[in-house]
Amino acid sequence: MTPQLAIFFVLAALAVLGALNLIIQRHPIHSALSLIVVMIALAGLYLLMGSEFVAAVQIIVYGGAIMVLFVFVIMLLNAGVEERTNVSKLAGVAGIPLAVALLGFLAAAIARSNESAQAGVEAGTLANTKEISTMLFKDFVYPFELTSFLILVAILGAIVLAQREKS
Amino acid sequence: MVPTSYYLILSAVLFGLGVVAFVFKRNVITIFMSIELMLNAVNLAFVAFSQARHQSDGQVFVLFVIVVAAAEAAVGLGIIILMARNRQSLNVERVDFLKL
Amino acid sequence: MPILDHLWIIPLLPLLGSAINGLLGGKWPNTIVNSVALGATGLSFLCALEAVREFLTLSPDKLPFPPQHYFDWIVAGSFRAGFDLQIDQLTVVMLMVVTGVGFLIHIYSTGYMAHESGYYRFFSYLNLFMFFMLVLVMAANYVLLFVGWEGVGLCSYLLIGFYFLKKSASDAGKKAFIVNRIGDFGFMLGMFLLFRTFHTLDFTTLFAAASNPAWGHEAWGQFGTFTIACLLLFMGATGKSAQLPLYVWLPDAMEGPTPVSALIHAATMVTAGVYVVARSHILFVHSETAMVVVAVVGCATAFFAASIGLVQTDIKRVLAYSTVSQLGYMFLACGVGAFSAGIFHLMTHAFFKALLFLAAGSVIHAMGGEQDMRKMGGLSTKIKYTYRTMLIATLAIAGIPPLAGFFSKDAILFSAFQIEGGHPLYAVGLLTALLTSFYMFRLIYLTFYGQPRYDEHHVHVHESPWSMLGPLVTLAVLSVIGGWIAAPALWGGPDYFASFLAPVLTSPQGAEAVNEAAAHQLEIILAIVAVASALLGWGAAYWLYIRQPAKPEQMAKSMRPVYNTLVNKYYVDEFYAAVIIKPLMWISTNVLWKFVDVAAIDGTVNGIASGATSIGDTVRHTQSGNTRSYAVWVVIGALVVIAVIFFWPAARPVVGMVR
Amino acid sequence: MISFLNANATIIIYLVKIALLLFIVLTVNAYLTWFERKVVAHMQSRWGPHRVGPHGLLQPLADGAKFLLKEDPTPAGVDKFTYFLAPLMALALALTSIAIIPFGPEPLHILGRDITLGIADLNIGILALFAITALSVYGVALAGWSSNSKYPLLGGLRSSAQMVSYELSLTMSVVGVLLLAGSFNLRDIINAQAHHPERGIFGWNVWPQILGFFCFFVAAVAETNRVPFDLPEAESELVAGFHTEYASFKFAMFFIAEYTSMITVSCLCTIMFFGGWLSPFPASWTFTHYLPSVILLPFGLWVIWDGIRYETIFGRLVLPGIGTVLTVIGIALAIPQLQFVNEFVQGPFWLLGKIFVFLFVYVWMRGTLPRFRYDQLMSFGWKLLLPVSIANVVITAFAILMWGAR
Repeated sequence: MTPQLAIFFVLAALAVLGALNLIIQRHPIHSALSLIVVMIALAGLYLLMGSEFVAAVQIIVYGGAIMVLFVFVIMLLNAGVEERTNVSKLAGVAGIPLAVALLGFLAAAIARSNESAQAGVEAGTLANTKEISTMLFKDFVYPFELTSFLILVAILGAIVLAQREKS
Repeated sequence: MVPTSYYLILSAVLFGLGVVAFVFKRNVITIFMSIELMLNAVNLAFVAFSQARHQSDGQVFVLFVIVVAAAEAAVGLGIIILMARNRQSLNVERVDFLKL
Repeated sequence: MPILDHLWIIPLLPLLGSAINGLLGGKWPNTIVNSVALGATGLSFLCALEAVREFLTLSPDKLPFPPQHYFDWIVAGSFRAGFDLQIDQLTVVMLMVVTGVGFLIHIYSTGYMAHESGYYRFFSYLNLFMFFMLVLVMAANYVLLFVGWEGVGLCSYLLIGFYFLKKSASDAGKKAFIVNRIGDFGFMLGMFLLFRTFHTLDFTTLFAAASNPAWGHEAWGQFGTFTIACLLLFMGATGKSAQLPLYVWLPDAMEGPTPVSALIHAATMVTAGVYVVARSHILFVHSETAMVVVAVVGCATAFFAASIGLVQTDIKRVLAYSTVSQLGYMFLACGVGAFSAGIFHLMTHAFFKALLFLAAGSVIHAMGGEQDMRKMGGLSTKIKYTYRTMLIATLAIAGIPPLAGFFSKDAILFSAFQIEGGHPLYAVGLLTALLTSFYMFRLIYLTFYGQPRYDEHHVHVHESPWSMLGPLVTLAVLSVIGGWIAAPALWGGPDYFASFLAPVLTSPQGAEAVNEAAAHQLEIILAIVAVASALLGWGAAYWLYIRQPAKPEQMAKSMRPVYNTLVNKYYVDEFYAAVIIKPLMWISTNVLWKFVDVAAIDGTVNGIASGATSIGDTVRHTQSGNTRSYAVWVVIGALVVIAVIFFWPAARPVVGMVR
Repeated sequence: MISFLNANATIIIYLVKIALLLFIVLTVNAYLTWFERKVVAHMQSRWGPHRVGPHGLLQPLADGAKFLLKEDPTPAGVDKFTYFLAPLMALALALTSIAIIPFGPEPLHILGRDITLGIADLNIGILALFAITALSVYGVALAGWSSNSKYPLLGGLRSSAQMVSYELSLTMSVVGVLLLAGSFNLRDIINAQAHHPERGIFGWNVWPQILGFFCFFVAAVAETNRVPFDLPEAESELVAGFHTEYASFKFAMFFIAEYTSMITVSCLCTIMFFGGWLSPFPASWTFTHYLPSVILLPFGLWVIWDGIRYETIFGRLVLPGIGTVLTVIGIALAIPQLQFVNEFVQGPFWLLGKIFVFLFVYVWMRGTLPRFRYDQLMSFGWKLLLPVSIANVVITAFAILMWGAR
């Protein structure tokens, strides 16, 4: 039981509990909070794996921007507790089995996966920020530009969608 | 010293929970969050693999995923605001224009 | 700047004029429009003159002047068609005729069309025609020539249908276009065959290859490459130059404005066929059959059209048929190998036939649009200039020495007489000459002599403005002196025209056989005979239409069947209508339209549409509109994909998870 | 016992450091309020607090006691969990962010152990800081939402919108500095500014990054919801903004969080643009090392002199004591035998001095500037600040491409 393993289990438990809480909670704000917990836990895991940059970005973007946006929207719309309607029979019937099946498949796939997965991840083996950035701006420069374009489009789309049409 | 498979299993579990939330929640915003949850699970797998294989590109992809998630959140929340405005409800089961 | 290096200017100018007028001219006053049009044509005429001067003063070592390559138009595999213009003796003649006569007719049109609507449209078309005609005559390969060929066809269509509100006019336009298509089809096939044989369509290389003695001479009835190619080309020529059996469009083309008839349907475009035959004479001389066919068709057409012309009463139609018959003469010349004679007749004919049409136009103008000769008469005193010029033209076409027509026609008959087995051709040609002079003088007498047969109170006959008379006079002069260049040949001197064209055209084979003196004597005799026949025709016309004006009626009655046949143009149109048009109509209505289009195509399309509708109707029930159900479906899809990856490794590349 | 200590020395040292830092920060917070009130008061030509203790020096303690002892009502219909979570989050995050700030160049040698000044020395330091700031939005937003009342809700909405908007410019404006330093680590950033010791003050980032500095400072002020960007707690419009419904200690938490973040921002400004602990003078001017004593000595003497003339007995007892302490320190630093102490003090001295200046600027703005209107705030943030900061990035990158980093 090395300290890393201990930290891992703590964070993993945190993440799973957060995810569960996301489902259990009926008020969107609480779901959002639990999701934030999950994200922070994941960030911790990234740190544990030694990829600190991704961890920071995870918190800054996910925690600081996206989830804030969610919370903001929830506050803006003053979203209440979700009501328990049951229109979709299909979801009610097939939901759980499907999810279980999915989990089973994934677990099986991982269990069956080759030795590379069994090998340990020692923290900070690589992925210092410099390496990531060189890769991002050399090998993946076109995707990068595309994402910037995507962001632009998304901004415009959000504005167009959310603005009240002046009449 | 944490085996990669642990990370992968964790990410699988998170993904599954995301799917469950995706199917079972009725509030649009929450459903949207569950999508984000799934994305996060995938990110975890990415980082785990990239660390296990000593290749940075996994983390680069995580960055891409995050960017796309941000864009998606912007547009999606815009849509949600619109929907709330037009239907006075965030319950997806009340938003069924497509129903015949 | 030597214009020879910039030949493209010559065709480009009319194109510019056409573009300017066509695009902008709509709002402009007539003066601007016709100044643009005249400027364009006049300038290109001057350029052509300059080019010709430079060409003639070219030092012999530079000859033949190489084709000018401007840009590659089509390049596909070994096929290469460039925008190449060339100039040689033959081109020079055509160039002079086209630009010169064209310019004169432009001037004439300014007066003639002055009161018409669509003035700018008319001149735009006319300039466009000039452009295409110039491309046609200057082209250095068959493809470009064909561009010009089609272009002039288009312009002729546009101009015949100029009064497109008149049904007859638009019909005539369509007729011309369609009939020409038939010929062009042959022409294109000919081109393809030539390309397959010689792997090029550039004149220089192609003719160089063709004149290679390795290609044997194809005797009568032997259908080798040359024969087929030549016949196909000739098919195109018959279409464009209104020869049997495709001549039917030309008389109807008279629906267009008179200047158009003069320029396109008398002087230039219809002679394109002759030009092509002359241009590719190297191919023709290889094939006995082709030559004979050309000669016979030409001869037959000449007689046939002349005979129809005898009884026509519409002044322009008479001229139209005379045009057809004269073209027949040209082909006859080509057929007997006297290409230079053919081109010579082409030139002179351009002069006097243009003159005739313009004069006829002037007459119509004077009569206020009346075209029926039976409603004219006694105009000689009222419109003197028109009368005199037209008389000159008539004398010229009738072949009265020393006018242009005499020399050219005489040369043709002479060369026809000389080749072995040419006597029947000669005889028919002679007869045609007689008929020609007869119907031309008939036209003169009906129009200008006798008592006025029109209502003097309504029709105020007036002489045309100088803008119209000027060209008449000019052309009259040309029709007088146009032939003198060949005059020395008659009394033993060298034939300047033939020797001028010699570098391009080989002289007729038959000529070398007979010795000079005999040939000369024979020529004199033949000339006298020809003149005699012409005079005979004249006399007949005089006797019938001046002495006994009643006589023609009686003759018509006495020979009713013949007369009817002639009046109805041998029922050719009716024949075509019955044999070709009706079945075509039937097929297109009952098969193509009712069955293929309505039943098959529409059926398929509508069937697909309705099928889609029904499928949608059935499938749309899965669209419950409930997002959560959709979510479940998404999950199921994901599961399926994972399952495939999991249980079926072979499919991994397909689903993109390449390990 | 000793063995145990030796065994987990690192952990113990960390715990001690944390406790110490917490104590210092909280105290500074407390006295920051005093300082602020004093300064603002003098700007408005008032006396400010001067009843509790000499010059009101004990005012903060009194306030603290008040915060602790006051009744803490929980309004009806609040979302309990979130309502309690919000202030905790705010405070926790604010305090955490301090942990990343390094306070001095070389470590302290005690019992043969190197003790670095500053708790966590991450090599993504600045990023971590931003991560924490990013999260600190929740404190405000959740407080506003959870207290189930309209003013807080509006305040929360405003602040979350404002923080998200200004966080962009905040991050972008720093990029220039990062490009110059080539590292996220705060120590590296400072050392990069010490690249040319002889230049002294002119080696600092503030000169090449003047644009970036202004963007950063404005954005940071907005992040900390201070005047002129204090819309979330605009007294005049929304009673007290997001913490209207909070009383006593929960309110104190927000309060402390705010002041702590002020300190953090000041630290950041100092470190990234003003050379951190670097002396403004060229390294060769060693005589400037006596500056601390030169400042402390007269100040202490002045305090003594002022103390003995003070009205209250208490003041006459306390103030001279403080004065003497300061004077003694000043003298001690000047003694050649304690040279190494002086040397060690240099870094923290300059760092704290600069931080103090920035804190003063904060208070100064509070005393002078009017509040932005909401639309002005947004258009300013999006239409001016963000473009300028991005332009700054572009310019810097271009310059570095042209003439190299240094």
